[in-house]
Amino acid sequence: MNFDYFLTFLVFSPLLGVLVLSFIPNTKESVIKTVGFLATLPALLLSLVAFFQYRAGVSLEELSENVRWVQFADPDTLGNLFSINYELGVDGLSLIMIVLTAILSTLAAVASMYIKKEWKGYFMLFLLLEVGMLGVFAAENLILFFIFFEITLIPTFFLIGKWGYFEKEKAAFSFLIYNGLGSAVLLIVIMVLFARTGTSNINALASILAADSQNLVFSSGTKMGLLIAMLIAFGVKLPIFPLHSWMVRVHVQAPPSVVMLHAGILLKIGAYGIIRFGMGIFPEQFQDIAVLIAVLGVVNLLYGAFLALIQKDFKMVLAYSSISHMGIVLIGLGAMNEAGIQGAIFQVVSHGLIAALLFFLVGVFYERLETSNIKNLGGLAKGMPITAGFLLAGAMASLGMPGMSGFVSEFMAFLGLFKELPILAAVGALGIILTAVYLLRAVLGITYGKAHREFAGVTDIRNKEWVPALVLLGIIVLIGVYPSVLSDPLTSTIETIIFKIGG
Amino acid sequence: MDLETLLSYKWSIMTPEFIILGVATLLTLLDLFMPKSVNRKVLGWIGLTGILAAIASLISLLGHGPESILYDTFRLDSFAKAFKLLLLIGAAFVMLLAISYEPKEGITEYRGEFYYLFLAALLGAMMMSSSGDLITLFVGLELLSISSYILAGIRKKNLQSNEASMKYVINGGISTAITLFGMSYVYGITGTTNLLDMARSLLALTDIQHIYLMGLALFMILVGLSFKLATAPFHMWAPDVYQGAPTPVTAFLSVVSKTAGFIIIVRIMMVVFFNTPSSYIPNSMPLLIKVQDYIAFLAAATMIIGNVIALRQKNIKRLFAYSSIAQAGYLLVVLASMSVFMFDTLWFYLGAYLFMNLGAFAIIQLITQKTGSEDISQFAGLYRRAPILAIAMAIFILSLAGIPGTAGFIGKLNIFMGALAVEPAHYVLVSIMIATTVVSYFYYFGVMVQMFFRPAAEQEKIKLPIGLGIVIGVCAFATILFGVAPSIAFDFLHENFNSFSDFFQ
Amino acid sequence: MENAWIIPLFPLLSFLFLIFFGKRLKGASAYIGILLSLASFVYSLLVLFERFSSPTHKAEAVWLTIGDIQLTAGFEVNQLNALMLVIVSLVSFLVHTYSKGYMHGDDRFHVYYAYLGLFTFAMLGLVLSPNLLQTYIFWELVGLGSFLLIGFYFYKEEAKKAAKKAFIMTRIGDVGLLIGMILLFWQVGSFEYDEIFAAVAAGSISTTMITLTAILIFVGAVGKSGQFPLHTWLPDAMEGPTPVSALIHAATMVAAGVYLVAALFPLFTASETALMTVATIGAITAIFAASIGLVQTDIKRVLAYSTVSQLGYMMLALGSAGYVAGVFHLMTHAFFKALLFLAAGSVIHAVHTQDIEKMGGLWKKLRVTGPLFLIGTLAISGVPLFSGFFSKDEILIAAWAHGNTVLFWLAVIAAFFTAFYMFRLFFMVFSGESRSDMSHVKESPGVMTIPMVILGILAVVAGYVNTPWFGTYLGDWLTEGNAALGHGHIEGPSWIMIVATVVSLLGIFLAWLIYCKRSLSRDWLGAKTMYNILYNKYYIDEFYELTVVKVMKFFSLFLHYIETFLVEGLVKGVSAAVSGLGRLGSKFHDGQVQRYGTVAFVGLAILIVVFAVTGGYLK
Amino acid sequence: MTLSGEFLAFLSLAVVSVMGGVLLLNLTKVVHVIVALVFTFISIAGIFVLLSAEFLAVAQILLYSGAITIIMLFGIMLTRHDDTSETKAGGLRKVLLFLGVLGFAFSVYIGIYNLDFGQVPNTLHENNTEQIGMALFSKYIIPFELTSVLLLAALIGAIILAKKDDEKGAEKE
Amino acid sequence: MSSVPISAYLALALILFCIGLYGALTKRNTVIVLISIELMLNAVNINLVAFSKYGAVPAITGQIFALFAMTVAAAEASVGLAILIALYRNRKTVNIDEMNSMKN
Repeated sequence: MNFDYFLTFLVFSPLLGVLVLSFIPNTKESVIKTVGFLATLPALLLSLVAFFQYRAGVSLEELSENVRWVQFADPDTLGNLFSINYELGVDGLSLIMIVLTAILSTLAAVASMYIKKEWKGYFMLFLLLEVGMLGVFAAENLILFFIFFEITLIPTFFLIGKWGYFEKEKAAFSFLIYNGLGSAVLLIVIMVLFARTGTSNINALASILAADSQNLVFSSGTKMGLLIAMLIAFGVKLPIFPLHSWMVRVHVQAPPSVVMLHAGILLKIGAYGIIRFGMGIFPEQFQDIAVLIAVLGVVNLLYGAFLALIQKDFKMVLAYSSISHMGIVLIGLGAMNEAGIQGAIFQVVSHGLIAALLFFLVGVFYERLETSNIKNLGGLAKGMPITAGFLLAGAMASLGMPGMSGFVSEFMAFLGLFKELPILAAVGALGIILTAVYLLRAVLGITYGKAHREFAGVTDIRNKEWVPALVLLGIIVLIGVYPSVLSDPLTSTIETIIFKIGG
Repeated sequence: MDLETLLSYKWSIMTPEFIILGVATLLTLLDLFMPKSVNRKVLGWIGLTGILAAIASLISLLGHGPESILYDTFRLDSFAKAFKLLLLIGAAFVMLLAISYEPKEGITEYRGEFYYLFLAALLGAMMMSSSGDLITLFVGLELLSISSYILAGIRKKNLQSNEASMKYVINGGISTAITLFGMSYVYGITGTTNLLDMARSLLALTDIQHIYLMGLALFMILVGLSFKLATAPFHMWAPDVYQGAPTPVTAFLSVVSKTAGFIIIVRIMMVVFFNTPSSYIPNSMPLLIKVQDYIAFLAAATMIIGNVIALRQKNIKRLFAYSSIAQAGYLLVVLASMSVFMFDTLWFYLGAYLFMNLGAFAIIQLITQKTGSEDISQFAGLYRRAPILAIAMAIFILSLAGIPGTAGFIGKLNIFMGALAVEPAHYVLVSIMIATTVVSYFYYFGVMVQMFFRPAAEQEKIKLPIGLGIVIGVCAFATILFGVAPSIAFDFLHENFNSFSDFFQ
Repeated sequence: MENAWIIPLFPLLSFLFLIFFGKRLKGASAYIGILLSLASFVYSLLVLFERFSSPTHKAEAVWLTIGDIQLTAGFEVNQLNALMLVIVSLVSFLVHTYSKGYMHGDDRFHVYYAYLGLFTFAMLGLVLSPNLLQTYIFWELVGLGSFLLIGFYFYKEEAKKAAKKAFIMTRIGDVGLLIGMILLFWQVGSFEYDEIFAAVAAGSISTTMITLTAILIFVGAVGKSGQFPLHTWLPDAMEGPTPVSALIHAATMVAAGVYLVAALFPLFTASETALMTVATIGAITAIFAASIGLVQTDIKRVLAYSTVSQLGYMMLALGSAGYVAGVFHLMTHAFFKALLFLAAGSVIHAVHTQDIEKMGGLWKKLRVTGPLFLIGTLAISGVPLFSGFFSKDEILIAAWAHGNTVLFWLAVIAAFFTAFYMFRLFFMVFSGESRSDMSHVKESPGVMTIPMVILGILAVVAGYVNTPWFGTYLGDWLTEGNAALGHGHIEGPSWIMIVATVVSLLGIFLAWLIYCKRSLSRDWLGAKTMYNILYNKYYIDEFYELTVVKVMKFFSLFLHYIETFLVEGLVKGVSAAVSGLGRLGSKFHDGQVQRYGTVAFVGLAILIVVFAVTGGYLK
Repeated sequence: MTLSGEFLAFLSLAVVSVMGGVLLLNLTKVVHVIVALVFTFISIAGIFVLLSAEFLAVAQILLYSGAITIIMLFGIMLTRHDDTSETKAGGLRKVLLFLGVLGFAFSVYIGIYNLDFGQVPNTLHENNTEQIGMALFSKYIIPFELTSVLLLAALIGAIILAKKDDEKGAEKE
Repeated sequence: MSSVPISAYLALALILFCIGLYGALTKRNTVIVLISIELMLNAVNINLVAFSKYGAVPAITGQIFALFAMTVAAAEASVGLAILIALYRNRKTVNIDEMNSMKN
């Protein structure tokens, strides 16, 4: 926070790594990996600095940046309308997301040690992806948001398609088309807003629409249409049933380090978008469909859980578990009260960490055993006790064991929903049981029981692998034990939202 | 009219045209008298110099207000300047492509002719951009067309080239007839060929039958000219012709010729039909607005056809033919929405399209001329063989697909903005455009898959000729530049062309 | 007492230390665990003594802010909590000690102690919680500890299944608790016990809501305390190491359900329906589990069913407004059941089998374990002068006094069953001749016997803190200053005590006749079907397997088909349609130039005709 | 509309030209078709005369009836001498096209059948050629010059495309 | 007062245009196709000349337009024929529906 263009530097700092990498020959594997890892550090440091300064009471306002970028209309005739500015800025919510992104990126960079080929291209795309993700959360402007949003798309496509497993190309296309459609819908919404109001600044839009109680700028039907389109757009990302099938494929086929980021951050962009834009710009309409969202949340929760129950591949279990857990985000949002929204945000962060941890662990044992099929595994605790321990801890976090972040978020989301829609919430609570059922089935299937194979020569988690596992678990427990670390920075954001919905 | 009156006109505003004409003549003569042993490539470089000189002279003319010569048979307004600039830049790139064009069976015999026919076509296109007279526009259009017919067939020993040319000429003839048929009615009702005079007399039109006839003429002209744009319903020739024609010609057809088509269609539509009332009631809405939905329908059809059929293509040039049909569809959306941003949007998108498509064609030319095969699998493993080329191609493809960070994205954004800013907003059209854009990811990224994911059939490194190198480099740079800092283009536009306010003067 | 929060931290420290460094310590891990659990026991004792003289202490700090809501974390030392602290830390300490001998030689020794530490931490935290949320948090953590310890022998399929089952079954109950407490929260605006009680007392919550929330919370207790119908996990949980069974599945965790109901007693008493539910479920569980216990042949399973049954008793007590009776029985049961389990562990340690059919005649070989086991058996059977006698008596009186006649008689029958199957167990293990090779059997080492001795003493004397003869100290103290908990002692007709005594003696006599004297046939049940039903635990597991599990599987499959055919199918359909359209379109582009022109012209004609027809220009 | 000499002339010319057109569609021998079209072109020239466009009429006869017809004949001879141009049964397409043509013709006919701008006296027939020349070389000088480029381009194009390649094309044709 | 109304000329032009079009799109022989296109352009010329005399503003312009159209048509025809000859050398046919070496 000590210099101008702090956020710009924060967002684009990984590009430094891209620059350095372009001068390194592709053969020097360890150098490339080191550079790739180091390139994620500036963003991490800066985001942590910003986070702690904010916790110490420094205002986030002064981080905002606003530079004229492109003016579509002739300034002589239409003035400042129809211009898009390069506007970066953060509030508590986005700051947390940025910190999460930076942390997970660094850890995923460590986890990228399993990449076996084309390290240079991999890390360049990886860092580009990080830029996109950081930018998404720092953008103060819908179009800028969209630009960063799309920027995440392309590196991910390549990362999946080139470095993934057997059906990688199919998965990459599946990812591309679904997300392409999602972002297409989003683009329509953004452009309608932009073309009809002449601005794409989030705050300006919010105030224009807030002042538009007579529905002069948009008819109420249009507003609702826009909101629903937005939900569909972010619903693909989140993903909301039935827009999820791409995500399962990606989770199974992408390399673990990419899935860490994908499950950890990219899915969360959907939730972030719904909170930031859905609630932020269309608070009234959002209230009207809150019940729908909550119902969708419960459907997601149960649907994902039931399907996770019968999957044979652990990655599939985790993929459906992600769907299920994103249901909790929706449940929280559907509640439309402090507890619900806070729960949803907590769940976003928490699931990001937990999913990253679990997928990292999948990477750890897949690297050694070359399978993630539950049937072929078993007795992992014998050969790799520490990995198994982490896996168990991850599963516990995921199923909402108190003392870990999953519980806090789940609890708050349900707390919120029970206030508004107790019966629906009670149905949703079944999901808590199911989560335990499918996670234990899968995790115990892998770690406990008879070993189906010899573990001779298989080493347990070691060296660098400790870092992501320990750090992630540490943060998960920290949030679980001391949730204020997250809730304090969020206070003002949530207050603003609650104020908008008049609650 | 005597010589003095003739000389009194400010002929200097035609300098770019004169330069092109002069260079074309020069090339003709040189080609005729140069010994056969001399490599005709040098003519290409001279031609390129001529085009660059024309660009320079055009830029020096930017400051001028609207000027007209001989009852608007030549006029240099902002619209003309802005779009002529695109034509010239596009032509310069095509020239570079042509210089580096080395097909398998060779075109050495006709290389010289190639250059000056190409310049003649360019001259036609330039005239299309800066005339306010129907006759001049028509002659310019035909100059472009006829030169293109010949260019398409210039690989005369190649059956596909012959066929392409033949198909082009037949469809082109029909389109000319239809266009002209429409023009004849416009002339008949207004009694003049000067567009602005037409506009004035049309404004006073009250006879419903005349208006009806104007409507018919509108459709005839629109459909006739859609041949140049390769948009529905006159798009079907494009894949065959693009595939058969020599690659530089394909590039020319898909960029310069298409741009010229848009120029003439906008000129005629906006001046003539925008000023035609749609009913006998005074101050009724313009006829063009009334038929907006039809244009929107054509745009939608074009986008769907182009993008959907492109999915099945295995031939890279054919693929890009459908892609350029689709791109023309996007541009037609601009026409269908008719917002205040129309000219800006068209100009920017055509500019972006110029860079990205020509860049892509440069690479296509390089890859295909080597082996003679145009199958998409030729791109397999390009990343291994020539990483820079692969990345450049990726940039062009991303831009064509409208991914942020590239000029194509800003262009699309601009189109959406225009289509949604008008009342009533074109939600459906925009939705179709976006949906088909997503469909286009399939084939665009299919090329990416070939380049980056598939192993190469051969490991031989690719030698990059200087001409292509320049095209690829400049296009890639411009595609990124206008994607990252589009304000350069928009500020240029706002500063120099003054919102095209002199269009109706 | 201000520093009571330290008590759970000792075992937590043990857990953290052992999980990180235990591997290097190997066998020495035990000492850390034992020392730290001793520390918390000592501290608990101090707190208990302090509590005798000073009032309830409560301290809280904000844990999480949600808008205007502030959720707090803290601790509260009231009578119940202080008592529980001592019980838990004592049993925990004894089990820590005992385990050193029992688990000797296991290569995951330190992990075992770490888990024990985790469990003890959670259990102590649970009993210190001043609010429902915190209770829930530790409630779950206790479950985690239990899960980990049940699955300690992870490489055994049965252990894996048992751990999973335990976790899921209790989780079902937990969700009930969660729902109940959240609903209560939105009624009261707080999770604090005292605020809840205040709201209940002030009548600001509708009776329906009280009943609903109370029953939902009771569902949590049902899950944790192995009450019918969520009891099936508890016998299976015997797959864990026996000391664990003693600690978790006999003395502490399973009693947490009873503790929860006790802690929320004012809420339950506010709704007669809720109380009735608790009592009914308790009574049913008591008789139901006891009947199953009659025929089991696994030493630990018999004890497990007896635990279930005894927990049912406690619930019956609480449901009959017998707060003191419930808590009292909880305490005595903790001692004698822990004793029984440890003794059983000692037996298993000695004979390496759990099948009582293979035992017999061990009285002579296990000179310490045998008598201790007998003490435990006598206590649980309710033989006068042993602790169980007094507490069970209290329960029967409470049930009678509350007017639950049917439930009372059920409890009496259950008491008879208890005496019978416990002595059946005793006789089959210790009397007669051994039914398999027992030459190698040796008494357990001191580190195992000493904790048993301590528990043995307690199993005898613990009852005297609350007797109708010498004074109801415990009851008076527990209910002191809180009228909502009822009186320290409920007066009942004196014949109840006689009936109880007679019934238990009858059970013992019958068992003696059949299993020791063998004067009666062992096929006393006559009908084989009845035996089978009991032996197979009324086929409850099978029933669940057939219904819940099958339905869930079926539903999953159903959704799976929806996923593949509807969700994926739709996508595939759309993409197939698009590419089909593409194929059609490219087929149409067949190189026929005239077709191209025709399309263009027909297109023009259509446009023009449409324009002519719809344009409004034709008159 | 009274039956005047002009009308009779128009009618006969129109009938001949349409007849030529119809023959174009129905004749199968290519050469016959061309001959039929010559009639059409000539009668169109006649129509031009009726419309006071004498210069155009002459140009029409020279250009169409003369030049174009002749080069077409050359074309036919250069390619295949005795080719017949019977149409293959492209059933559906023809039906569609026919319907399209009908619709198109009908719609346009509605637009023109009673089109009347009122009679304005004009002097087109006086010094028609001179008038054309004046306009061509003053107002329309730019398109005129442009046309010369066009013709040049067409000329060169036609030459390079149609010319036999001496070196390699000797064995062909 | 002329005895022949402009609509008669226009109708004639329309008929010829349609015939030309129909011929261009159905005839198999490429030469005929090309000449049909010429017929279409000729029909347009009738239109232009008719308007030149009887149009809203009678002027020589129409005739000029027609003249240009004629020139262009001639150029187009010659180029078309040249292309046909080049094609014939390679393909040995003038049948339009045999030109289908490019399709998917």
